[in-house]
This record gives sequence, C-alpha cells and structure tokens, in this order.
Amino acid sequence: MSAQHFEHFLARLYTDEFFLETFLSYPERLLKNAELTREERSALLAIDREGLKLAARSFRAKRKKRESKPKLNPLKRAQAFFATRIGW
Amino acid sequence: MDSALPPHVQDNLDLFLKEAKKAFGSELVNASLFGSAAEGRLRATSDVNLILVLKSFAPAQVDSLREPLRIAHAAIQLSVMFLLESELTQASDAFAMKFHDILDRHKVLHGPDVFSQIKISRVSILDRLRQVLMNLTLRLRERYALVSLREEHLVPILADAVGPIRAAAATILDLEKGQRLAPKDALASLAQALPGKWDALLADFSVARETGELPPGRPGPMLLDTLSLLHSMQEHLRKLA
Amino acid sequence: MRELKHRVGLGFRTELAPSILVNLDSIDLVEVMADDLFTANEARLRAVRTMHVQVPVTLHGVGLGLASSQPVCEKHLAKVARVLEHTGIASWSEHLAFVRACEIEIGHLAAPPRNEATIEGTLKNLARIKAVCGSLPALENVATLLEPPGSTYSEAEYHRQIFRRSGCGFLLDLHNLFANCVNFGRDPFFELTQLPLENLSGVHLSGGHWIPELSGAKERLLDDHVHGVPPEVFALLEKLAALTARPLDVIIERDGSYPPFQVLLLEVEKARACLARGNAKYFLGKEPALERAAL
Amino acid sequence: MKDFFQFFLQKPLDLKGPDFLFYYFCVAVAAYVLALLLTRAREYARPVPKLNLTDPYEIAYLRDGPKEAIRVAIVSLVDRGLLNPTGSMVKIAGSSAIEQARRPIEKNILAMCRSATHTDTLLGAGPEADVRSIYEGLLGSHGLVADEKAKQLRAAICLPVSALLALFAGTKVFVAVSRGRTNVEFLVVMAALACMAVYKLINGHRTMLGTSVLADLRTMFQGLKSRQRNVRANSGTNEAALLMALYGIDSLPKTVGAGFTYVPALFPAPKQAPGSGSSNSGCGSSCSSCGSSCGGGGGGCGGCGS
Repeated sequence: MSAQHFEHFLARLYTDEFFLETFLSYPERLLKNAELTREERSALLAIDREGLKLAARSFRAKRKKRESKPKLNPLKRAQAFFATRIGW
Repeated sequence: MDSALPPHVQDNLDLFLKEAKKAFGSELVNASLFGSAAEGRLRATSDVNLILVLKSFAPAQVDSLREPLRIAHAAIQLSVMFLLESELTQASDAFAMKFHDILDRHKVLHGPDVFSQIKISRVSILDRLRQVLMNLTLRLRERYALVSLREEHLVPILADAVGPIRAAAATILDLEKGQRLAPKDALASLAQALPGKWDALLADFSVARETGELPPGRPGPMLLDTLSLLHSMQEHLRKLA
Repeated sequence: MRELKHRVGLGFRTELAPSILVNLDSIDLVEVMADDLFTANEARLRAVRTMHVQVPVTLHGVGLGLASSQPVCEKHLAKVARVLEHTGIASWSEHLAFVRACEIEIGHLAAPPRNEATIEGTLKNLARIKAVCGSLPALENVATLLEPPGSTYSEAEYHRQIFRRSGCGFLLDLHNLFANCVNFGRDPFFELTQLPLENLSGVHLSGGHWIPELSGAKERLLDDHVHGVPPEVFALLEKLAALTARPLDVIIERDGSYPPFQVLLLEVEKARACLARGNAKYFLGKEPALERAAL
Repeated sequence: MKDFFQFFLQKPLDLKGPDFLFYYFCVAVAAYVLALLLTRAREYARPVPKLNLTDPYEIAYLRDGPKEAIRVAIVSLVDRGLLNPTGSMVKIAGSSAIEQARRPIEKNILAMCRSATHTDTLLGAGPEADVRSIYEGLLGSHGLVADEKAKQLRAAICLPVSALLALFAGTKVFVAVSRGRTNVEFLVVMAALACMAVYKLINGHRTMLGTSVLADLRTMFQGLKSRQRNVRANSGTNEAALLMALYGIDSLPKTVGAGFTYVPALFPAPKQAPGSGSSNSGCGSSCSSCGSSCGGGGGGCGGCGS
C-alpha cells in the first residue's frame, strides 16, 4: 500500500509548487509523519534535488501547454459523443 | 486522541498543536477541529479545518508557528482560522452559517469549549443564509456570462459551489425541523420539499465534485439549473423568516 | 547477406499529414496518437481505417500510466479499447510511465520508482489491459530528468525484469535511452547491450535540447520531440542493428517546430542507412568490440 | 397508428384518388430505399483499396469525373509554368514543357496547346474520353467509380424496381380508366418521378464506397484544408493540386498574394459544369514545408518523459 502513497508523494512534488518548496525547505519534518516506509523516507531524503526541480518545472510547462490547447467545442464533442454511441 | 482521523493526519495534527501551544502559551485559549475532520469523514482531497482561539494575535508568536503551519498544510492540507476570544460573538453573528456549522460539528483539542456558550440568533443565521445564497447566485451568473468559449472551465466553478449549497441546505433543515443531517443528505432532503425535480442536478453535483468532468454540453445547462435551485431555496427561506 | 525487412516511418501529426500522405513511397508506416482519437467520431475513425490500407498504421498511447502500483484508470482504458476496436489496428504501444496518482494528474510521463512494487503493479495493469483491450501494447522506455527515488533496480535491469515477466514487445526510444545515460553518467552504447533486445519490436528516434540546472552548474538533456534526431542517436541505431537480427519498425517522432518535409525524409533515409550498416556488421559476424562513438 | 397499418391492408386498386396517391407515394419511397440499400450493400461489400495519393488527378476524377480532372490538370500546369494563360485561352510555355510533365493527362493537354487553345476545347468529348480511359478502369476495378460493370449491377437492382413501380401505376390507370375515371394525371406524374429517381441511382458517378473513401481522404488531409489560406502559387509542391483535387477549385485562396487570380478567367462561368469552377493542379515533388502551418495540432507525446 505504501508504494501508492510513495507515488502520490512524488506526484505532489511534481505538481504542487507549495508542497515542493516545503519539501525542499523542511524535508525531514514533512516526511516525519508521512504514510511511507523508512526506506521510502530515506529515498526521498536522498533525492536528486536539481533533477526534481527541473522535472517539476518541465511537468508544469507541459500541463500549461496542454490546458491552453484549444479543445473541441462542446457542439463537436457532443456530436462525437453521439455519433460514436450510435455508430451509424 | 480520537482514532477517527487517519494516523498520518492525527500525527501531523498533534505535532502542529504541540508547536501552537509552545508558540502561544497562555494566549492560546482553545483549539478545535471543525468540518468533515471533526466528524471523521475526511476525504483524500478535504482540508483539515482547525480554529485557534487566542487572547491576542502577536506577530512574534505567530512567526514561530509559520514553519510548522507550512509543513502541516503541505502534509495534511491543514487550514487554520486565527480568532480572538473577544471576536467570538461578533464573528458568529457575521458568519452565522459557518459558526452554526462549527457549533454543530466541532471537536475540542485544547482548552475549554468556548463555542458552547455562543448563542447564534435565528435572525442572524437567516440573514447569513440569504447572503450566501445571493452571493452564489451573483457569482454563478457572472461566470455563466463570462465563460462561454470553453464550457469545461465551468465544471470547477460548479464543483466549488456545491459545498456552500449543501451547507446552506443543512442549516435550513436544522432551522426548519431541527434535523442534523450531513450536508449532502440535507440537500437531497430539502430538494424533495422544493417545487420541481432536482435529482439529476444533485447527481451532477456529485459527478462534478468527485470526477471534475461532465458530459459534453452539460456544464452550461447545469449552471442554469443551479441558479433555479438557488432561487427555490431563497423562496423557501422567505417562508421560514 | 540476408536483408531484414525493416520499416521506417513518421509520427502522424495533422500538420504533417498532407506531406506524409503524398510521400508514402518513401515512408513505410505511420504512428498515430491513440489519445487524439478518444473523442473522434465514426467518420474520423473510418478515415484511420482507410489510411491503414494506404500505409500501415500503429497506435501510440500516452495517457494510461500503466507503470504504477496503482490500477490504471478504467475510463481511460475503455477509451483505448474503443479506438482499437473501431480502427481495427492491432499494433499499439504505450509508455512505461506513471501519469497520475489518485486525484493528481501529473500532466505528462513520469518515470516510476524502478522497484518490485512498480513491476508487480505494472504486471497487474497489463493483465487488466489484456482483459479489456484484448491485446498487450509494446512498452516504451521513458526519459527522466531525475533518477526516480525509491529505485532498487538499475534502468537496464528494471527493463529486463519488465519484459521477461510481461512478454510484451519492447519499443526502444533511443533518444530517451541516450538522454538518461548522458544525464546520469552512463555509457549509452554499453547500456544498449544490457537491454532485453530479445523483446525488441520497435524503435523511436527523436530529438531534444539541453537545459541548465537551476543552480546553473551543469546542463541536462530534455527529450522534447521538437528538435532533429542527433548524430549520437543515429549511431545508437546503427549499433542496435549490429546487435540484433530482428526486423524493426522505426518511427521518427516530431511534435513541433516542423522543418521542411524533405528534412524529415532525409532522417528517414539516414535511419535506413544506419540499419543497413548495422545489419551488415551483424551478418558479417564482425561483432564490434564495445567501442564508444565519440560523444 | 393501428389505422395507418389498417390502411395498407386494403386492396390498393380499390382505393380512390388521394388515398391511392398516398399509398403509391409510400410504396415508391419504400422501393427507392430498398434499391438504395441493396446497391449500398453490394458496393460496400468490397474492401477499401490502396490508392496512389501522389496523383491528384486520380483524386479529382474520383470526386467529380474526367472534366474535373482536366480542370485540375490545366490549373496545375499553369501553376508550374508549363502553360501560359491568357483569359480562358492557354498555350504551351515552350517545346520542353511536355518532357517536364509526368502524367499522361498532362502530356495530352500540353500536346493540344501548341497554339492558344480555349479551355472548352480541352474539356471537349475527345480529351474527356482520353482521361476516362486513364482512370475509369483503375478506379472502377477498385470499386470506387461506377464503371460499366457497376452500372450493370445497379441496373439489375434498379430496373426491376422501376418496372414494378411503373407496372403498379399502369395497372391502377387501367383499372381507373375501365371504371370511367380519367383524372389520372397526378398518378402518371408521380409514377414517372418515382421511376426516374430510382433510375438515377444507376448513373451516379461514384459508388457508395467511392463516396466513403473520398470523405476519408478529406479527413486525412484535414491539415491541408485548415491551412488553405497559406497555399501559394508556384510553390514547387503539389499542395495546390491536392487542395483542388480534394475540395474543388474554389478552395484555392482568392487573395492577390496567393497568385491564383488567373483561375476564374480560365473557365468562364457559362460554360462551367455544375458545382465546380476553374481548376488548377500540379504534380510537383512534395508538399511544402509545414513549418509555417497552423492546422489543429495532433497530439504527439511532446517528449517521452519529464
């Protein structure tokens, strides 16, 4: 079960700037009560901090790019939704 | 300590409380949980709501609490309300609905239960309810008019409105029938008494809140249905006054 | 000397489509993004079926996030299954990455911890994928800007474990391999020899650019698909062709800053030449010593 | 609803005027739909063929027949400087032009233009037959255009249906006249229209599979359509030819800067065939650089990792 918490912790580091800054500033205190095993805590304490900052920035940029990409307007999505359901 | 909270939440909360006592000392009159954390119905995405009642808000003392609060907020989404003892009555009047909820669902973690002595007048609760419902109505109208190009951006706006609407319904039921239901159930129960059919809308409230997605073309009409629901609730409120 | 039937093609993007379609005499196959077809209606899915007749099409997914201890998202899996069913395309691939955790969407491909929990989660997810989609995808290695914490296997060993235990095809992205090796001080040509090439089914080639570390001390290579394929990656392709006698599907991925189409066609030709030179070495038995091309 | 079905259980020949006309109308619609479905089932039964997407004239022929292929070829030859236009007259640009042309349709056109030639001449019966001989067989064998064989198959379905409709109407006319009633004009007109509608199914240029494949090609080339305003004359590619072949000559940009202002004059309006304007095609090497294109971006994984 803690593997999922570990991935959740990583996902928060990659996506939540406040969480990342808190981790970089107070790693031990943030990890103290986290739902992680001792090995997982020490792995995070030994993390490549430069790589983590670059990765988080890269993910942020990709999310922003995806959110700004024009999505299909509702009419077209509705048409796609029904067309495929009826499959004529 | 109560075992209703998940262990990692309880541990982080205890740690923060210890730091708060150290930081404020005798200035700290009371510390209480409220909201879903107080009832042990915490969801993965819920905040842990804590109220600290102080004699005074001294920056020097608060500064020593900044680091622990940052860690607790990051770890368990702790959100703290700093309230002075002298402001209890004034705050409960100004935010009658919020404090009506606090009175209803709070758990004292430190100090005497300062909330039990608070008496919130029916009038101030009704005023606040009207204010909340009107505020939601005005905001949703503005959002509906503004967000037209990308309807999916309405989904988070609708999801954010669900909490206050359910809380208002819980308060209305409490005033009307003295029934104390969970906000979601309270709204379902109140909707039965309102003219019109609201089942589909209430179901969409849960979908929007839990998945953040709605079928294509649904957000716009759903927002209009929400405005009708708010109008019905305001009408219902007039009968209570 | 035996000649292997390699196929070299391009990633299908709307902007490139017209040029690809009128140059099918120089392109053997195209790779279509499966996630782009999630909201496609019947007409568009039928067009993909028709295109599959003009040129072999393979589907490439990015949003499943199957390399995780958490179950894949069932809604997403149903969309993949629908695209596979409606297009009738058998060959598809996904990434060995995690993209979400509970309510959090990372927004792109993250390298998971390379440990037993991830492998077991991946195998469970692959079983679920097989049950829903009726087939298993080829799996692609991903680039990462940091060695994923919590790893107990090296990258090569992690891939050997995944492919031996899953039996999936291996879609080897040579630029991802190159980026991870140069970013973390490993020799890409040696790393190539450590990978489970017996599962190899396809190759991706792409480009990237160097980004400075925030401390400014060093730089790291970011795989971004908006740059040309660097010479070192072509050299890796040649080396790969000298190590294995398997027919390969090679796709050049380009997602933006498109150059004149001739430039992409030149990269396709270059890839063919590398495969031919590599295979020549393989069949002539002149197994090259583990020499390193000048980086 | 029950009355509606009761209506159809009566003996039709005994129905009077408007009742019979309604009865006949419903039978005619049902017959038309039946003929359509039978034709569709037969024409769709064939697999989608592999096409030569580098030949825009094959696509133009599929879309709208031989004349359209010729129009697209004329504009393409002008676009590549192998034909010089003067109003609706064109003349070969030089003796070497024919060697530079690669497709038979282009060579035929250039051969006819040693002196200034009106485009109507190039669209005449002779050139049209030449083009038909180039593409009809190929596209017919693919089951995309209605060649003789396809028309025979359609006739085998449609003629009997038309005959039955005519027979049914004829019988009713005979019965009516034998009972001394002569107001049968409406019935005759309706029967004639029904038979013509069914008969028209035989002569459609494309088969239903052809129409479906054309729609798919348009979807596949959507990137080109979405940046049609950026297509330029003598760009050294066949973008203009493809654009015309798939979406018609009218899809060429009309701005002066685009360089196709000569096109409308090439094919003066009165003599235009319905539904298409002047045409232009080319058969250069490949599409232009897409660097500047701005079509809706396909996805791409944008980098396989952080």
